[in-house]
Amino acid sequence: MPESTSVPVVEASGISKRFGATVALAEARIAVAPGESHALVGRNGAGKSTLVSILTGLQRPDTGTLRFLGAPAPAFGDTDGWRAKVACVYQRSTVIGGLSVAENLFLNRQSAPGLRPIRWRQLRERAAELLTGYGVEVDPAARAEELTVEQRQFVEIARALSFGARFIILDEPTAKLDARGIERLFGKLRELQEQGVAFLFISHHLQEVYDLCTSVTVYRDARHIVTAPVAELDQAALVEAMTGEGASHSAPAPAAEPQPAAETERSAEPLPAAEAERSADPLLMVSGLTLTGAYRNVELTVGAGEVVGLAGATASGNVRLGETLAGLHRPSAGRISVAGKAVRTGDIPSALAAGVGLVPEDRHLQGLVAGRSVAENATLTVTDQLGPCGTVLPSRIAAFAGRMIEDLDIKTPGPDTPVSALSGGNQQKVVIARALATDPHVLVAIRPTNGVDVKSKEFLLRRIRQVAQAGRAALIVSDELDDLRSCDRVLAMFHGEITAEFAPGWSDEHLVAAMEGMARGHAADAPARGHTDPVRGQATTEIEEDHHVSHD
Amino acid sequence: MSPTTESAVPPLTVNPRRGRSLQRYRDLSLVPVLLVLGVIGFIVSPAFLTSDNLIGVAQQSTELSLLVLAEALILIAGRMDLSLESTIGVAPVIAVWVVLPSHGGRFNGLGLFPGWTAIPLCLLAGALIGAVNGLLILKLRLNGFIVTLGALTMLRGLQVALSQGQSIVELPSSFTYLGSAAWFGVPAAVWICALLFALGGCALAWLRHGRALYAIGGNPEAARTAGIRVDRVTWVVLILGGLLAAFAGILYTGHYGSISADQGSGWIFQVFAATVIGGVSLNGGRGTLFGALTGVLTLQLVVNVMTLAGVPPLWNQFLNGLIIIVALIISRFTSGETQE
Amino acid sequence: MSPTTESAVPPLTVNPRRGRSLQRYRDLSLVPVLLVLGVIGFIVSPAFLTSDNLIGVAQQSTELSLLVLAEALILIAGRMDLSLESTIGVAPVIAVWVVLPSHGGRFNGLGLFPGWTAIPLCLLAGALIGAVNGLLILKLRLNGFIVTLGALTMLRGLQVALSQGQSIVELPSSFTYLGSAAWFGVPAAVWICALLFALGGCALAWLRHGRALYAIGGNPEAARTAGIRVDRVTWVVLILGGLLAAFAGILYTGHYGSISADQGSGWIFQVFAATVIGGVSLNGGRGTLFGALTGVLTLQLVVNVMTLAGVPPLWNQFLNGLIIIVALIISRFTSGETQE
Amino acid sequence: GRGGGSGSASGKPAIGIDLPRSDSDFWNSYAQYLKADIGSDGAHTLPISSSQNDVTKLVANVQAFENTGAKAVVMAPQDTGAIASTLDRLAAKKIPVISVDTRPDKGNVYMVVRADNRAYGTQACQFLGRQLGGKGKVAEFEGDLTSVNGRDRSQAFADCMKQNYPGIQVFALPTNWDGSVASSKLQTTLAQNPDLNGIYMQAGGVFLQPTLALLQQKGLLKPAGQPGHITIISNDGIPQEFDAIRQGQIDATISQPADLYAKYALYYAEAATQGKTFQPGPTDHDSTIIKLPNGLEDQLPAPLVTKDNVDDKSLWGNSVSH
Ligand SMILES: Nc1ncnc2c1ncn2[C@@H]1O[C@H](COP(=O)(O)OP(=O)(O)OP(=O)(O)O)[C@@H](O)[C@H]1O
Ligand SMILES: Nc1ncnc2c1ncn2[C@@H]1O[C@H](COP(=O)(O)OP(=O)(O)OP(=O)(O)O)[C@@H](O)[C@H]1O
Ligand SMILES: O[C@@H]1[C@@H](O)[C@H](O)OC[C@H]1O
Ligand SMILES: [Mg+2]
Ligand SMILES: [Mg+2]
Repeated sequence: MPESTSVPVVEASGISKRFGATVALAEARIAVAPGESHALVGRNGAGKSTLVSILTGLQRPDTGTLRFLGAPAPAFGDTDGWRAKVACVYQRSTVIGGLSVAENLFLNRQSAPGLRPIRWRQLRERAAELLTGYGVEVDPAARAEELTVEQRQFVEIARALSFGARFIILDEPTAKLDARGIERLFGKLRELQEQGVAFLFISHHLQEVYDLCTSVTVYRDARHIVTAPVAELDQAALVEAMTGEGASHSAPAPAAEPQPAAETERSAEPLPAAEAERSADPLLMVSGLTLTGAYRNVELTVGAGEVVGLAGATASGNVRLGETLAGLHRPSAGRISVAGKAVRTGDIPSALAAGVGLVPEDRHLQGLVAGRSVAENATLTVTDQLGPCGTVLPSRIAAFAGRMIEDLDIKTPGPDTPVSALSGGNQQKVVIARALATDPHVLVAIRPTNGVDVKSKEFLLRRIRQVAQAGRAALIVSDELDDLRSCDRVLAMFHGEITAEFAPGWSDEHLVAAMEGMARGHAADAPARGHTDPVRGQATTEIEEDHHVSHD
Repeated sequence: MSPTTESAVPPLTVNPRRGRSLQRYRDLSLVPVLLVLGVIGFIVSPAFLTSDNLIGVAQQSTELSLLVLAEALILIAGRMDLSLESTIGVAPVIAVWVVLPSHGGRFNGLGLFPGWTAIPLCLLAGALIGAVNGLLILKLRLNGFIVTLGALTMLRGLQVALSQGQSIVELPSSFTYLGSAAWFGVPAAVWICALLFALGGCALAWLRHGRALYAIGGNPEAARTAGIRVDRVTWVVLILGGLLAAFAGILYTGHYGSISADQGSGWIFQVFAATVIGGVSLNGGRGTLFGALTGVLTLQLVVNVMTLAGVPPLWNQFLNGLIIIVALIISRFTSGETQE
Repeated sequence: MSPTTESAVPPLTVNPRRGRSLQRYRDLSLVPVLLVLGVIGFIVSPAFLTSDNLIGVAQQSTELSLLVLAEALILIAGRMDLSLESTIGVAPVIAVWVVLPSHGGRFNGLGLFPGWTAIPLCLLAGALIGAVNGLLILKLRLNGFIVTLGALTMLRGLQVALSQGQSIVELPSSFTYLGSAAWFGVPAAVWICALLFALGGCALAWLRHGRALYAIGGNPEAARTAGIRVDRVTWVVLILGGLLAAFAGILYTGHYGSISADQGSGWIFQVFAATVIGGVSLNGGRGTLFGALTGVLTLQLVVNVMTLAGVPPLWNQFLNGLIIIVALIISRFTSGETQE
Repeated sequence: GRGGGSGSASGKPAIGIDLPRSDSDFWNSYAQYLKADIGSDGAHTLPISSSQNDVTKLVANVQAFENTGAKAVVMAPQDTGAIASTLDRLAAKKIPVISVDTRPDKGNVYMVVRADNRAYGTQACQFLGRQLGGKGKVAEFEGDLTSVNGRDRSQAFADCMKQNYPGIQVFALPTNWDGSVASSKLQTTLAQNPDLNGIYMQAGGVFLQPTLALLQQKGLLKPAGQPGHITIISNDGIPQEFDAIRQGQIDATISQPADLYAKYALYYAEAATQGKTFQPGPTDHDSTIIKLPNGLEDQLPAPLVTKDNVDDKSLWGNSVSH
């Protein structure tokens, strides 16, 4: 491409935006040079996504100027104008569940303009072609709602990248991808980089910033803090810019160090006692647990004081196993007991009563009632403890929620604020508050740090550790190495089976390999049978196997 | 309008509580409308502000308000029940049919139980209707709108078939008492409705199971993972809705002196209108009973003021519709909130 | 029978292919119901399968089907319009009032334009009604359900006021032609409706603007990010809805020979019933016109078969409601899909 | 402002009048006669209200009448049951009630001004029986089964047919007073019975045009006397029915006297405020007052109108203002 002027593809300055009480952006600025990969980082609620919606013409800034390649931005509402300048992968899903994958990919450009009819077959072929480029094997005619979260994310990504735009924004594109997915995405992005496409890249995984980007901008509290080449800003400095605290005050980010932060801190605590307790007193015992189509014959024990990781990529069954423990699914076979007592399976209230707390995978779908207040959401699991005879006293809600807000450092204008007005990270904290509210014996946390900034992530993992230290048990279901690193031991799942167990000190490569089904460590389960694919297998086969299992 | 134009810097401090406080007032958004109607009524006729007239309006609101109470609960829990408008008619007919002697009257029943059982039987019939709707919706996973629309037609048809289209006039006195009696100079029905609204309001505000409705209506999946038995609570709410509609039928019967074959017919529009202009969301999870009550009172006051003003009959319906829309606009701008 | 066993909710992600194939059939889910009705009709009366009878059913479906077409488009785009049932009456009255001579007839108009302008004026009136509804909903952000409910009352009132409650019998012949003529032995209205459904169906299936309705109804925010002008498209759909309802009014007038003051009154329930049992979602983004059409035909066939069977009048309505619910259950189980 | 009636200066006691609906030809004629009669009588009326076919609105309106000083009330409760307690209350307040068109099931009325609706059904049956010579097939558009008038007409028609003309097969079609429903059910009935001989429409105001339009489209609208003519008797006596009789499209109608309804409603209302009383027996206006358990009923004449007397100037349908 011929251009090589230094006119930035996008230049925004003096951008301010407020939502009622919240100042989302205050005199913020950013400039992305042609062909540059520019990272934008900042803590939850720093205003990154708001900037994105302004740069893509979805929202009008209160003040500020915006130029694309030196020319003024298109008029607000001139959607075609905006789309010619910039393509975007939004943080919030923009896939429309009821439409086919192909249609989602080519939405509003299914056909040539005017009344030209859509040629569906051609469209599906183009879609299939596009998706194979990302290693996504789905039928383009399938409805998007049938896709997994990760597949859907690739649809978003493929769509944004397929416009042929010279400038692309990606708002936390990796939050919903597993390691392999991220690798594939980065492959694509590097290809485009070589063609001179400029990126604005947002992520809470700082390592990705170093892997992909050439310069980085940090926002804090709605303001621009610094812009620098990544080479000039090491991770400690980056975190410092994000948090505004000296590096010495904060524990190093887990990703920066070979030894996880939580680990370091934990060693300062009276851990041995806890470990002794753990071995003596298994809090969670799972045996022979099978959920048809998800996982089979799972054996699992978590002791008091222990944090266990349940690793697994998409479709490994780890998430559904975690959900089953909390009563979301009724397993077809097997037993669960907590603190020695059998739990009625498939019944959430029973699981709650038995002392299982759950941080669900998707906070928007399962975790939060968006229209209700922070206080109400945080106390939703403990409404029976907030007053006599089935009553719920506002004073107690306020007190309880106040404690939670303080305990988890939730940034909110007040307990009465609707939870939908919080930034993603703070919403996640509300979900965790909800799970901790019952003071559970066993905390099942599914991807607990999803979309959460480094500082908060560290904080949340430490909070989970505290649960264990109080003599409880925690199970972290995740595929994020940062999450898993904070665990006492990690079980890896693949295709519905626990295939390996890792003691502390595991190496990233081994765990990732196990999650991908490449290695079977000292696996604690039955020897692999000659079946092809248990997860997608026929129901009849499953039942036979169930029988087999129960005779074991 | 493009963002290139450097617009004036906004004032740095907006009232930080603004967004929040408006939310609170949403349920009060009809209060200004009620005031405006009051002032118009006062100008239009000296009879408006007499206690006779106002008590009359209150009494005329009772049956509708109970249906609105029921619908508000159901909507808050994220469901709909259209069949309430038929339950208010068919439940009393069923009760009376079971109870009335099998010969001698203009309408002959089965004479199975003594007359005092009419009220409990009526309530039971209402609860049963709610329960069956609930089963179809929750167990068979049928679309609630259409199930209850079918039920609306079917139950009205059942009433016509049972009563052979006649009004039933000879009724057990226990059955007509509540709708016709007055306590301390005010109709018993008004006291009872006020009490039920107060109870309902308190339950929604301060009872676990009441608050659960908001969570269920707002996000059933999140409510479920928080340990709320979503289907069970929803079922109970649907049963309660049927029960309240049946009770409204009892009050109606006493109030108007008979069970007429088209008792409540066509009311469901009014029920939704009152509930929704009162701030209850059709999508669930939002609204209060107080708001719903102001919705009922608004609709009834409109009719009252128009009658007092002597609107020409041919323009009556037009004005009625117009005023509803204007009321909506007023409440939209006094609450400052969009209504979606 | 208690819903306690709610935990047996199916896992969140089922085999991805199963859902899909069933999804496809969702729009066909009433076809078995139609077949069952056909068989019953055949058993009940030899007259059922005559072309006279079937053409009759088709003709009786025309006006309702146009309202259903309009409502289906609006629902797919994620909105609602209740006022269609009044537009079908008021638009013809407005047109005829403008056109009819100002003295001499039983109903006197303004005599402003020649008779042939009645059809364009009627369509214009319908489009205008849709446009005003759209403005209130999209610009003032009022709740669409209540706006159009208010409009329903207001427009019916306007019709009564303009026509002074009379049926209007002396009509321009151009105005009654389409609703009463027959082409090739089949009523013109049937041809026209078939054509409009086909056009609409094609537009929804193969045109970008048609597909945009699904996107908007499915997730308006996402549609906006894809560059669809959500408000503009929605507005056009609402206008189109008014236009179709006005056109249904023209057919109605020709079909029944006069504009009666309660033309269409009470139809909106049927419109929703037909649309929703035909597989169009009340929440937007789902459904096809073919499905909606099967919904209309189902409702009309039920009435037809009941009339042929000579159901006793008193049980007529009951059976009607019952059959709707049974049809719903049949389609639920043949499509294997929950209906929420 | 407070429009409505005139002459509060006349010092006459106020009369409250409620109209049952404003979307029907019959009731609009009634309203027009009322307005004219009020003007010529110099009656003192409160603003006239309309209850839009909803008894709860009627009750609310009556309550407003009480509160604004009505000394008599004229109403036409289409729901004859749900007015009972209102009648009791009015009786307790000594406000006499004139009920037009319908006879309340319970509660005292000063006078019911009405024609005998059972007689309508019987007359229609006898007319059809005579015309068809006691055999054939007849479709009947029933009104709303929940309205007393519809029910009376249906029952009387059915009783009479069963008793006098067992050779006639009756297809009773419930329509809820809805013309389009009547049309589609007639179409179905015609497909099943192409040899239909007669139709009884319980309300010409709603059924006439849809029926004529359908028969026209089917080529079945043969003038009376021609082979294949379907004998039609209607009810109400609105001008359009008279036109149809003149053109031979339909054969007869029963003139439900909208003018007399208005005239005598007002007459009895004024009489009531003056404390007059009436006795059962024949009246000075070709009608009979009969005794009801809960009051009196003046059964106004409802003449059968056929080609022979359709131009009679005394029929209200011939004098209704344009
Ligand atoms: N539409 C909105 N209405 C109200 N508040 C909003 C809205 N959009 C954003 N905010 C608020 O503005 C602030 C900035 O939010 P933004 O989404 O830009 O943060 P972010 O940096 O993207 O955070 P995260 O890392 O969690 O995605 C937050 O406090 C958020 O609650
Ligand atoms: N119209 C709105 N009104 C109120 N709050 C809003 C609105 N739009 C967005 N928000 C809130 O502003 C915050 C920032 O939005 P953003 O798109 O970053 O979502 P997020 O919660 O960070 O997403 P994720 O959970 O996927 O990380 C979110 O909490 C969102 O709920
Ligand atoms: O004649 C009918 C009248 O008696 C009824 O009450 O309303 C409809 C009329 O057509
Ligand atoms: Mg963000
Ligand atoms: Mg986030």
